Amino acid sequence: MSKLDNIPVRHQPTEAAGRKRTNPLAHVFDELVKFCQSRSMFMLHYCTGCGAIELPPAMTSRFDMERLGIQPMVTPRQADILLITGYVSIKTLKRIILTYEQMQSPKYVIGICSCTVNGGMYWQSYATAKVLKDYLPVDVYIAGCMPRPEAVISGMRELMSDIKSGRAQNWKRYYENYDHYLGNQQKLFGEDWQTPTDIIAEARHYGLMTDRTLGEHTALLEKHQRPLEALEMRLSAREKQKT
Amino acid sequence: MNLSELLIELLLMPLVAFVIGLGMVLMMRKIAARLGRRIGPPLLQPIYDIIKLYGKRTQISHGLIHEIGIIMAVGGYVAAETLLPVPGMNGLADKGGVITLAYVMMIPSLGMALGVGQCANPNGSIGISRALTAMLAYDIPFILVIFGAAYVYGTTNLADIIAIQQQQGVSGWGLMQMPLLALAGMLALPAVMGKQPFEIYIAPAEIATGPMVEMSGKFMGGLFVMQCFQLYTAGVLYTTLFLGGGAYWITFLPKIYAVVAIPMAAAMLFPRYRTEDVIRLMWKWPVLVGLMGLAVAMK
Amino acid sequence: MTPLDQLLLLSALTVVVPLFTGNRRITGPLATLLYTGQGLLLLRMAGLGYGSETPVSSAVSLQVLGLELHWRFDALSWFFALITIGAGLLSSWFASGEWAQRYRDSGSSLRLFHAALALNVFTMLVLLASGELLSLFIGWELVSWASFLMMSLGSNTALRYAMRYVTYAFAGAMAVLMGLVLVYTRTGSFEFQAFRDAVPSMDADTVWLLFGLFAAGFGVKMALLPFHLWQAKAYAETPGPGAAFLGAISSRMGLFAMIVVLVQIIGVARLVELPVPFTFLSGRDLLAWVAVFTIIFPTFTALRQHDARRLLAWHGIGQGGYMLLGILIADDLGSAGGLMHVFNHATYQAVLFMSVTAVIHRTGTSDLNKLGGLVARMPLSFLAMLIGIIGLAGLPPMNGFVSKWLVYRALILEGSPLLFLGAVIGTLGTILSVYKLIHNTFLGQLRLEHVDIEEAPSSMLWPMMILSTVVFVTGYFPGLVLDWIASVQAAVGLPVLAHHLGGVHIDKGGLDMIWVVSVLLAGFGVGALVFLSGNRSKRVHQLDNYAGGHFLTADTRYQYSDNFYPGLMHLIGPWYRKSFRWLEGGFVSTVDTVSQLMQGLYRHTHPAFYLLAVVVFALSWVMGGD
Amino acid sequence: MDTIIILYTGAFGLIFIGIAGIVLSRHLVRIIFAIGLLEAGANLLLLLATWRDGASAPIIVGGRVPALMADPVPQALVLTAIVIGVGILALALSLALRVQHAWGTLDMRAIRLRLEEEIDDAAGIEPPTSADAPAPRPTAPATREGGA
Amino acid sequence: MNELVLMVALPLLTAFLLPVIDRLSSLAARWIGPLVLLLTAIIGLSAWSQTGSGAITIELGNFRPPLGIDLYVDQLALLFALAVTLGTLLLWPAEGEQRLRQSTLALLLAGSGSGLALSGDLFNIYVLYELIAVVSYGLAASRGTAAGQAATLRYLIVSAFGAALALAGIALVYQATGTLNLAQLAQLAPTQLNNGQGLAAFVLMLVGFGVKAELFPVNTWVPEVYATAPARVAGLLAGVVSKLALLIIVRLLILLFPQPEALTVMLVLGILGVLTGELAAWRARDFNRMLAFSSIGQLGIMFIAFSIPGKAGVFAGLAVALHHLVVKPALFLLAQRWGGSLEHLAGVAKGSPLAAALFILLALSLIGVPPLPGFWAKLLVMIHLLEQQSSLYALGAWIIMAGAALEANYLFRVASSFYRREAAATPPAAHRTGDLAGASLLGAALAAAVFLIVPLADRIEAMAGQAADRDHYIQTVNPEPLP
Repeated sequence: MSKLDNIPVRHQPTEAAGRKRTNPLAHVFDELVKFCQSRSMFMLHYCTGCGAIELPPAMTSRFDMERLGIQPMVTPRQADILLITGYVSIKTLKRIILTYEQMQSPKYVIGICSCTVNGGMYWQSYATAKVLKDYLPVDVYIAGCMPRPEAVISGMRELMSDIKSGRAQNWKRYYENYDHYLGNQQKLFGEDWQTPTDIIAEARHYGLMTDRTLGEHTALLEKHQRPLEALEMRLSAREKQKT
Repeated sequence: MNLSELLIELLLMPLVAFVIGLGMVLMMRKIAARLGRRIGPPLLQPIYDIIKLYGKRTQISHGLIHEIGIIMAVGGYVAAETLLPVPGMNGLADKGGVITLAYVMMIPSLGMALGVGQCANPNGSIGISRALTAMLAYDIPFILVIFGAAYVYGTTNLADIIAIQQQQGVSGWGLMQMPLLALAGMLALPAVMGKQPFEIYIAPAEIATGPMVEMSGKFMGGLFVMQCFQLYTAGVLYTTLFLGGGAYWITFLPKIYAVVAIPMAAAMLFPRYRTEDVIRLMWKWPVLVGLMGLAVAMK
Repeated sequence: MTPLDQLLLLSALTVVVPLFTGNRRITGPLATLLYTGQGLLLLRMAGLGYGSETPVSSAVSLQVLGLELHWRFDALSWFFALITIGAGLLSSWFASGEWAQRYRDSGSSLRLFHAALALNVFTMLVLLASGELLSLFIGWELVSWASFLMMSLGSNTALRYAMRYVTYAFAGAMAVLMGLVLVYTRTGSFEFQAFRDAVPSMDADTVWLLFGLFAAGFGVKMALLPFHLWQAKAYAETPGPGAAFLGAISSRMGLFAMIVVLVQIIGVARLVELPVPFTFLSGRDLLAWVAVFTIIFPTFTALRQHDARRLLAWHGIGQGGYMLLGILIADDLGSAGGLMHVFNHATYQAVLFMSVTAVIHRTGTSDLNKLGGLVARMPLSFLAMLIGIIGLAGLPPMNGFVSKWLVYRALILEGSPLLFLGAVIGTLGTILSVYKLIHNTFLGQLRLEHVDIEEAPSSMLWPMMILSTVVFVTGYFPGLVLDWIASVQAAVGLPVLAHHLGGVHIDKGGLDMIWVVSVLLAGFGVGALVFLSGNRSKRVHQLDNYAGGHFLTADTRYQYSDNFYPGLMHLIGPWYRKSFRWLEGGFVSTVDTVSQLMQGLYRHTHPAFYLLAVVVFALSWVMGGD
Repeated sequence: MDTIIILYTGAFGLIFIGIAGIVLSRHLVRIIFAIGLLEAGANLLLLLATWRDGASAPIIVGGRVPALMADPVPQALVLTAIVIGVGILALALSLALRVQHAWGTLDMRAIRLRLEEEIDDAAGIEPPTSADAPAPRPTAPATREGGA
Repeated sequence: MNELVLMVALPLLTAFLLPVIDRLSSLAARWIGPLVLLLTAIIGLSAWSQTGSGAITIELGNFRPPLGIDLYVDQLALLFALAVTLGTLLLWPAEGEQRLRQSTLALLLAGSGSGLALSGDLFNIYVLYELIAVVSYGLAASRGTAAGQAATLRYLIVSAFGAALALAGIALVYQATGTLNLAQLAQLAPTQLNNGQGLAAFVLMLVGFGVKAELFPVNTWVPEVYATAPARVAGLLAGVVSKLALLIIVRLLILLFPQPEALTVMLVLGILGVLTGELAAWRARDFNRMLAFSSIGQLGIMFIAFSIPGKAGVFAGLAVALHHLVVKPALFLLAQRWGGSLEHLAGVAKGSPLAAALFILLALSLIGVPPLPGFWAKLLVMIHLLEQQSSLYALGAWIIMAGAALEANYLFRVASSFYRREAAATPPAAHRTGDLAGASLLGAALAAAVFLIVPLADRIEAMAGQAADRDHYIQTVNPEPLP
């Protein structure tokens, strides 16, 4: 499906996200927020495989990630980073995508272990998704089987500097190229694949719609997806009939 | 005191409380880290966290009540701080008193509970159920302590309580006057603050941080702010009741930090208590000590 | 024709009118109008006699069996009458629109409902107006049977519990009657004044006896422990607006009578002088402890309910304990707290029952396990319930806080830590329980079958909103109610509370709700500012929710409702021994056994009574000593 | 003097025997006879009320007034009472006969049980027995017990 | 004034002539009974308005008492005579095939009842009492069922036993005083009867006459007979006949037996009656027996009330008795169709709302709910009981209270079952117009009494004052002193 040399480690900001703010104060504020984002990373470790075993040492007294402001969090709502630590079976991948979509942007994905890069030792398994970035935009890959805690922290620092400098914008690519990602997902899960999250609406909400957001795959999705609109408060049932 | 001074005080008090509370959060995390032989977060970590959370692009809301809940959680404590006298500022201490304070302190919990309820996530509801149960557990010794103090000092006005204690120097402190009640309060304090080992209600791996499960971005940030206030309020209230409050910030600050630090450091070493064990513990020892203290104090 | 006569006449008219208008739609509005008229008359009376020393008396008086019956209104009666008529007005309003239609369509008699409601109001006014012990008793009985009528309008279950009520109530009434007659034989009169004059000369045993009889008799209506079993279920099963009315005021009639007899006539000071044998408690302490246990046990029973109406009704019992506790403290603060709680409780309990009724009206159930998420569809009902539960839990800024504060403050001043602790335990239990109520009803997941329901109709919303406003405003400016309370205290002979619009000023820690609430609102403002400083939030559907990676679908029930406090119940669950039910059951089976014995006497093969007769005959012969 | 004591003893004895008879017998006819005895005792008592030893009948024959006359009133009364008593006894016996015809027993206990059952049946009340009771009681008492 | 004798004589005469009239015209036979009763009632009423507050005595055959037999007519006696007549009229039991016999019996009952109420002679009382007893046997067995006859037989045994005891009592009285005229006895009582013998006589007569008055140990017949007899007959026995017997006892008590022990005996038996009656009623499972036991309890209250010494007791007792006199027959009229298991009454209010409402009204009054007359009666009893300052009387008061609470429970258990939503499997038939009209009439009287309570109370008080005044009785009759 994808070639190995396509691993996106660094990304240039895409055009849609690159709107400039002219107010210098706002600029300072943006910088501050970016700085804080880089110094406070809540990670959700989706412990799919062996790589998970390297995380506890990274968090406890030997390496202590908290001194870098990195904390584990348990729900996607609170997390900034999604850590995928090992091979991703197809069944797991559905959950990963759901979890990713429930995370709050700006959000980042780190693939740990070779399995997330190219399938690793499971490269010929019928049951695993080989290349994670086909389904989600991955910000940092930390290869190795398994990478040592030092390598994990090094990868984290990489991401931190990316965030601080504003280069880590991969979460926007998911909205901008939704059709591409959805297509890959549909190939794997079948045509009736959908998640509760309405990505297209979110893309609109963030102003991240591009011509690549919608396409044949999203058309397929919209055929059977009934978007879950928020249950707004209302006083009578008539409003609903109007819409 | 004229009105403008009062208004300034009312503005300043929550602000001061927030800043001190940030320090307390940091201190707590540092203590936890040090006890685990870690370095712990940097100095400004609480601020980083809060700013980051408010700066998130996505702010998932489950409805109006979700938002109002967070507003109540923060706003309730902002109001509570004005009832709590600190050196140089009495705020509304004479308008409410300690009973009012104790009840105003429940408003944020109620707000949070409402917000969590609106999230429609059972993990959150379970967390609230546990938090409220824990409140039932620790409020009984806590209220006993408050009663004892108010009775012994003969007033519910916190400013008066401070004045009474300071007239007699250290020997006039509540700690000296009613050591048993002070001990009971100290025993209940970790539970009041909802920190280890009494944080079963957030049980991250079990119920995914309970009440916070659907809290993201500024919602989470609001809860972080609330936590600062919570620690501050507990510390200052205990200091006011038993450690003579503070005439000067220079003596006041060490006291309140110590009040938070000492029980925390001890409590951090215990494994987490189950909900019913929280009740069992709180209804047993602090209440027993508190009742004995009352018996002594009222004699 | 004094104003009191006009009031009673209009009230009687309100009973009669629904009987004529019948099941027509006009009945409800007409009754509401008449209640408004009563309210206006009552307010007019306030200008005439309220607050002054002399009560407004009725022109009617009777002389039966040489006993004089007369009626009058003083500030105490006026205060309770205000609540009664207010509750009647709003309940009737609530019951006049769509609810009435539904009620009628279900085959029930609207005529009977409105007549019963009006009869309740009327009999309560008669009771409140009673001028001496006999008319007090007559009013008492009338109220009991009127509320029996109201309760039995519901389902078969309602009928069963109404039956239980009437058993308790009548037994209580008999105790009261016994007390009255004892008083009469001591004083030769039913007048309050004669009784009051005779109390100092009575010996302790007599006062104990009277105290026990009156406290138990009036306590039944108030559902004091251990006579509380009837109330919750009976109220809960009453048709919605009726439940709101009964829950608001009906059992407070017990408190009224208790104030009249125990506080106004016997006097708390006399109760303090009564020692309980073998303890260091006094009669007053005994009753205060009964009040405290009445707070605790029913509240924690409420915690276990999974029917919204029963939950509320059990709380209604518990709240009664605060009122009695406050009044028994008998200083200016405590009694003001107790009296004010009557008003406050009426307002928030009514609004809570109305809100629950609105939910039932829309969803058809009050089972807390079958609801959830209704805030999205019934936001105003939610608001009403929110205000109600904050009041019920006694948190600022609602009025329930003020009255509880007064009671707490008085307990601190008096130095009763255990009573204080008991009261606080009750409050904490209430908080737990009301959160469960609002969570399981309005928060959490909206069920699929409730997606299309609407907000309650305006005929229901208006009374709810009005009451909510009252709950809030009297919490913000408690002085409004405290004015009335002060007059009541003066009329009853209690020390009068010095107060101002915001609360009370005491040297050693007073309360100013205007400041507290203002600062709370300002705090919310600050909170809102802080909140709005973040990015704009985006609303999501309830199924877009964290479930550990699980895909939630529309038919997934993702709600936490049953056994809401498992940790607590794990610990205290075994303490629910149903002791009172056991006690009641034991009493009933004792009666059953004895009555079986008695029937056995009549069923005997050989009427062995001949033997008895012979024995009596022989005995009398010997006794005569021929 | 002795006579009157004997008479009184007789009267009270009759009353006592009557009562004992009513209380102790189970057979209806015996009970009815006992009632007869009781009434006789009561009548005798009434007669004795103004009994004077050696008095003659209160009949004035030829203007000669006897020195000691018996009081005529009780005698008249007793006559009435005897008539009433006989009537009632007759009624009782006829009722007993009817009951005997209908239920075939004169045993008081059996009658009472049967009566209870009939009343319950007529009222539609289930007998207070368990559904798992071994066997229902035969409804008609087959035995004709309690012969004289 | 002598037409009052007609009150006794006319029904008796008609009763004896009835078979003859039936031969002539069966229509006349059907109507003559009620008509005669109506006539006697009119006579009584006119006499009522004439007598005013005074009492008179009628010497039969113009023989002066004690030789002659006299009728003593005061308001109380007249009221009860009227009550018997009107009660019989209202509860006219004649129906069906046995119409003729029952008409005869009812007329006999009315006549002898009036006679009993008016009688001023002890032996006369005994004879009339026995007459009533025989009539009541006939009426009680008039359903013709074996159960009815068996119950009547058991009733008869108790009754005969009682009669014999009463006769023994009369013997004792006569032995002590040598007269049977009540007025003369009243004169002699303080000296001759104020001793053990008098007490024994009283107890014997109490037990003897108590059989009809449902006095505690000799009331075992009550549930059986009321359950098997026609409901109207039961109403007659419970409502009217029992009060007559009670009246006799009270008369005797006032006139003949001044000793306090007599009151005590009556009080104790009354208390036991309330206890057993109310408790047994609490457990009753059918309508008739519930009413029967409840009536035992009510009679117990009357005994307690009459045991209060002096006018107060008579006043209180009369109030209760009159109230019961109205309520119980009405309830038994309702029982005409509702007799049977209480379970069958579930949901009957839908079919017969008026009857259900009537039942509630009657029940409310029976348990003493203000402002219904039952309350005032009960209040009066309570007040006077507690005024005695004696623990036994106080016990009586407590027992009455407890009994009322029990009564409220069982009566309203029934009343609320009327309004249950699901109906019983076999709902009872609707009431006949006659029954319902009778019950409504009594109910209306009860309701009217609520508003007339003040004059009624005064009237009863006056009546009680008159009845309780022994000297007044003696002076009215003014018997010749005994030779």
